[in-house]
Amino acid sequence: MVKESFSIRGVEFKNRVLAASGTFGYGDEVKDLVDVNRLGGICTKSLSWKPREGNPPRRIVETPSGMLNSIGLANVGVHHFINEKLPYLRTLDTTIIANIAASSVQEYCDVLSLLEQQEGIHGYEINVSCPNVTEGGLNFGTDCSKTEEITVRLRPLTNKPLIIKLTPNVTHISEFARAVEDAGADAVSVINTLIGMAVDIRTKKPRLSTVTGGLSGPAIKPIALAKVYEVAQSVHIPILGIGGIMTTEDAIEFLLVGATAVQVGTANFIDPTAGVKIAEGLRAHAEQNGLQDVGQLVGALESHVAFSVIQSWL
Amino acid sequence: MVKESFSIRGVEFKNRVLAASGTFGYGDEVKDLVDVNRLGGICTKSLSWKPREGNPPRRIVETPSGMLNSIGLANVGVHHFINEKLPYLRTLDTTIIANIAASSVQEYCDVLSLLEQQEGIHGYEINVSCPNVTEGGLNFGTDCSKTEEITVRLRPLTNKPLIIKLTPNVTHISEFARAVEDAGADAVSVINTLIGMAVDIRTKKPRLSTVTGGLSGPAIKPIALAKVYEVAQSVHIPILGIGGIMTTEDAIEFLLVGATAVQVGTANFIDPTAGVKIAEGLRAHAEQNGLQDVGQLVGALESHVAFSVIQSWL
Amino acid sequence: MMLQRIVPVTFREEIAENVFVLRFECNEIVCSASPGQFVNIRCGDACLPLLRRPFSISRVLGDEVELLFNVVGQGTRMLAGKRVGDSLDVLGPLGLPFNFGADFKTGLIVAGGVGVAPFPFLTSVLRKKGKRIVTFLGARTASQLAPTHLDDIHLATDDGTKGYHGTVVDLLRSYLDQHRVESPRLFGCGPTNMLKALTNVAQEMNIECELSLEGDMACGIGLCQGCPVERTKGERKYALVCVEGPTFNSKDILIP
Amino acid sequence: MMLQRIVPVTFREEIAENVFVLRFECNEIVCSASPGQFVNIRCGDACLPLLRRPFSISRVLGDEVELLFNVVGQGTRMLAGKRVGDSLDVLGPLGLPFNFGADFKTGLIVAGGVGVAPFPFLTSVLRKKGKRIVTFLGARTASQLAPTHLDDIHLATDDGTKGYHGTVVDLLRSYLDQHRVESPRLFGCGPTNMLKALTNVAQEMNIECELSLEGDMACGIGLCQGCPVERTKGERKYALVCVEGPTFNSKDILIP
Ligand SMILES: Cc1cc2nc3c(=O)[nH]c(=O)nc-3n(C[C@H](O)[C@H](O)[C@H](O)COP(=O)(O)OP(=O)(O)OC[C@H]3O[C@@H](n4cnc5c(N)ncnc54)[C@H](O)[C@@H]3O)c2cc1C
Ligand SMILES: Cc1cc2nc3c(=O)[nH]c(=O)nc-3n(C[C@H](O)[C@H](O)[C@H](O)COP(=O)(O)OP(=O)(O)OC[C@H]3O[C@@H](n4cnc5c(N)ncnc54)[C@H](O)[C@@H]3O)c2cc1C
Ligand SMILES: Cc1cc2nc3c(=O)[nH]c(=O)nc-3n(C[C@H](O)[C@H](O)[C@H](O)COP(=O)(O)O)c2cc1C
Ligand SMILES: Cc1cc2nc3c(=O)[nH]c(=O)nc-3n(C[C@H](O)[C@H](O)[C@H](O)COP(=O)(O)O)c2cc1C
Ligand code: FES
Ligand code: FES
Repeated sequence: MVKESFSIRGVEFKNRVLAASGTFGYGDEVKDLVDVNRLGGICTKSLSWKPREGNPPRRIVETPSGMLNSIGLANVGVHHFINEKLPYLRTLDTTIIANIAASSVQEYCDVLSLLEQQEGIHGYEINVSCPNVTEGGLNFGTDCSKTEEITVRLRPLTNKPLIIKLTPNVTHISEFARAVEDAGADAVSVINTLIGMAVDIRTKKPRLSTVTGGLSGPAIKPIALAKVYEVAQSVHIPILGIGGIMTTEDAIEFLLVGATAVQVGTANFIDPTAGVKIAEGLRAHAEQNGLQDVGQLVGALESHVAFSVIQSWL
Repeated sequence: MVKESFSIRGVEFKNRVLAASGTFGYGDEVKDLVDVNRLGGICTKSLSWKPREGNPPRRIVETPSGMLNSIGLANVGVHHFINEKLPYLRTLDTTIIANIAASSVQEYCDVLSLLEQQEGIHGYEINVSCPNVTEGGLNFGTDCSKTEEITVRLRPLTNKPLIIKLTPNVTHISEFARAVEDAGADAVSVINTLIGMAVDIRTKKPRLSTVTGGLSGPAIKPIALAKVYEVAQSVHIPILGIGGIMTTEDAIEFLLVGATAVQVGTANFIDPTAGVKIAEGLRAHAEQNGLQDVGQLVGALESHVAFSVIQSWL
Repeated sequence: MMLQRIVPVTFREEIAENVFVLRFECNEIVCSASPGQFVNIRCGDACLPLLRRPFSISRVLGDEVELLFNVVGQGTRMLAGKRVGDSLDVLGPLGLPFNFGADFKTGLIVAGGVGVAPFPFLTSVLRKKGKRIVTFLGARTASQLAPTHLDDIHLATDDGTKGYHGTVVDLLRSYLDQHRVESPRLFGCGPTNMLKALTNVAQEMNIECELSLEGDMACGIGLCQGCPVERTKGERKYALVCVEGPTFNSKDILIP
Repeated sequence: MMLQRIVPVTFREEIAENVFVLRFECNEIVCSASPGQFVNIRCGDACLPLLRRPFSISRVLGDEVELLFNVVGQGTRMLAGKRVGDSLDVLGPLGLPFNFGADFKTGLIVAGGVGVAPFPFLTSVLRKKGKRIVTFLGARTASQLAPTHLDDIHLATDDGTKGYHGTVVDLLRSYLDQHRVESPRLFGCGPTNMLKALTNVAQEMNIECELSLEGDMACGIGLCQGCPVERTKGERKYALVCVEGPTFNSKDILIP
């Protein structure tokens, strides 16, 4: 029997594959298609204090081996979530991570505090790729001190796992990872989407209503792997690797470079069973390779190149 | 007759499509296959003071709709270039841009000064995605003050176009663009490759000898477009748009978001005539749409969304 | 109930210019499908194209599901290249069907171009319910018309190469001017401009009208929130085309 | 002179387990090709796979170029799926040929697996020059051997299902132990380990040896600097496999 589980701050995940936030709804949309209990965990769509309508269409554009989205954090709001979505999630036998988005540090705190009073949530993932409305709309996630501040403020509010989801749209993601580690985060999720854009040359307009959007899917996998690798050299807390994971092989790449577990996002749109298949694939891979624990793959990259050399490749 | 040409600091380019540095050799490799005189210009492989052997194999990995490279700036060195490559380039009827890479600010200056004494070079493109060996190996291009310093130091050395090629691996590329504009650069090239990585799960080793490498090709086009758009909002000097351009339609997208011209990179590997085809495609597009000048496409994006909104898309 | 199945292609033919019919065998989808619903298909086996492509269920015949589609880009080009015996990764049936059980006597079907796709299925169901059906079918030019398995067909082409010379909604208007239709209900599918014009007709003449919308979908099953359409009323600003549509009462939504 | 041409596929067959032969018509490439050179082929028409794939020219027949290849991934799978009449975007002939004009009497050809690809072409040219040829062909197992259009063939399989039980280089050794070969020259192509072993044999027995290398290529024409192989001598550390190879004298390079 191969060990598949892992834990963060004492909370167990039955395997190392989670559904990524915003790509698996609230877990109830696909119950006909997939046994969600076979996932290691589910990260909910980002929750804000009030419901958010989201951006006007067009919200989705396909690109070579990727997609752009500009959903605008459309979500039912934390109150509706608690009343309408959480009861179903409580019936599940998998780990539920509430993902939180907000437009002020206070809103992060309010949403988390309210969720703390509920049963059935096992941990929090904090989406810092949000515009900081109180301070001019700049993204929290590209400002290291803001990202740190959010962590510092949230840490005392919960004893459950506090996972900070980092944006890749920064020069040195490891600085952000170190800052949140020092501030008490239990883990980091790496990466959220990359800023991208597409133009309709016939109408001469941006294809997305918001001009730019977030790029995800296989196209970004090489970038995501490099970011996870960079973070893995700098922190000791677990990393949840995300970005373009479609297959078991992709997931193994992330584990090897240092991810403790992975999240599957865009792949769910193409195959809602992708996460479950990858979890099974990881177990099978471990069995075939005589491993007792899927975790033996974590950070098992064999690399004899000094980290300082790796920037000098062009 | 549609006008195709444009100029930077008085130097004319016969059309708006250049071959990108490192993807078209020194122009002589493909003379059997393509009439290079039909390109708007050629950016040479990055030149350093001494020849560079480059990195050990493996240097190339294909990824979904993209490729990683870790060439290590392999190049013949500026002296050999002057003696062996420049004579051929001088016979061409297209604009020759010498791309310079270096591991110290002084080396940039030395290479440029030596090239200044030669006939047949029409301008310079400065590759700042290089490790700064004199100061601990950190990349020049991710340090805004270093990028600025290079520009400040090079500007007095030449009256020819000085183009700074920016790296996308930074939080706010427009800061870098503004800095080099203020320091006297005549144009910016946007973008160089994105840091990426791939792992061979069988050997558990990074696929590239240097662990990480530079991602290029269609996969990065949405990111490159967003970077060009961001830069176009912040500077007045011309932008050479680069990243994943394979077709005329791709090139038009870059012009619409604000690129004055484009460079074609990875596409040359698949079709060495790609640049010439795109140049012809741009002219045909202008004709079909009743434009007198291909330049009418530059910045012609119709967008009624405030720039401040565009960060809040997730 | 929606299903994800690997199914065999049983038929493929180009029936009009650039318009293809493709059938696959899937008893389970046949059994649970209703007119107006769609399937979401993986057109390639690698990640190009990355996302599934949605297609209305055009007919069901025995154990087979029939699609009718235009080749417009990479996904549909790959689909048109499938051969009998090839397998297809299908998710469906998805979305809400037309409200074909509503209280009306005459179904007025209005289709623009390949917007005709959902209507053979709707026609067969309405027939069974004993409804009268009048069908208005428009296209840019004669070679693009695909008037199959429909009842009482009236044709229109923008260039006048066949039938009425003008848009299909103009044809509908002139029909309604000349005929008294008993207890009508409109069913429309086609390009955005056509749907807008149709919505106007429905409003002016006070006829209930159901539209089948196309939206840009990443998932087709309510996971991505990528397919909003603006609502005219209610608390929420947007509805999701994939799970709250693709069929809507024209009064409930704002066509963009 | 290298050319970029769109050419028709004229023949395609699976000749051994997972080994395909494909021919296309291109008189111009036939006219300028020499044994050891390769062509670089765009296997799909979109950007998947993105890069061209290199293949040795295996034979030329009239106006046709023949390739011999293993299906190992997406590109070769797509190539194996081509049908007669399909068109192919080909760049070639590329690289430097074997030095078949050198001064020797007996060509000893040593091929591992699909490394046999360049040798039918070489054989036909050496024959015309009146050289003697002895061919050693190895594979993991019998079903993977493709011994066509070669002279004086000696087979080896790792599992002993056909011919000598062992590696093809061991077979070569035992042959050289037992036979006196007049003025020999080695030509090798195959997996890295085989090439290493062959280099050792060449050195020990002091026979000139030419190897055809495979490298990871982005362009195949000297643009990208992506295909280095370490040199044993000279000023420069690396040679480029695509333009300074793919054939090298075994003394000049270090097999990685
Ligand atoms: C519920 C639903 C049912 C549909 N039913 C049918 C049908 O029965 N028959 C049929 O021919 N088509 C139907 N469509 C449209 C069909 O899904 C698109 O034509 C198809 O996705 C195009 O894919 P492609 O890869 O060939 O084109 P792409 O390369 O993706 O795009 C080609 C062009 O089509 C546009 N386009 C791409 N995807 C969509 C989309 N989802 N909606 C609108 N425009 C798009 C692009 O902007 C582009 O201009 C339906 C769409 C929806 C949402
Ligand atoms: C000069 C030259 C001549 C060649 N001649 C032949 C030939 O005649 N017949 C033949 O069958 N093959 C030949 N090859 C190898 C052939 O090019 C690869 O098998 C092919 O590119 C694989 O493409 P793919 O998309 O099917 O596999 P991929 O999906 O790209 O890769 C599948 C596996 O093959 C490996 N691989 C991919 N590309 C190469 C490469 N260029 N070299 C080595 N390994 C690679 C990958 O690492 C992976 O393990 C030649 C290679 C070179 C450089
Ligand atoms: C349509 C869509 C919606 C998303 N919504 C959220 C969200 O609400 N909160 C969040 O933290 N991440 C969100 N993400 C980011 C994903 O969770 C994930 O980090 C990213 O897509 C990269 O992974 P992938 O390539 O596997 O999709 C969203 C991604 C997509 C494609
Ligand atoms: C193999 C390879 C080598 C490159 N070498 C250089 C270089 O020497 N100097 C430089 O400034 N950019 C270099 N680049 C970057 C390209 O010029 C270009 O900025 C980048 O590849 C993005 O464009 P593309 O997607 O069209 O390839 C190189 C790119 C590739 C793929
Ligand atoms: S297409 Fe994903 S929610 Fe509608
Ligand atoms: S493959 Fe590009 S230089 Fe050899």
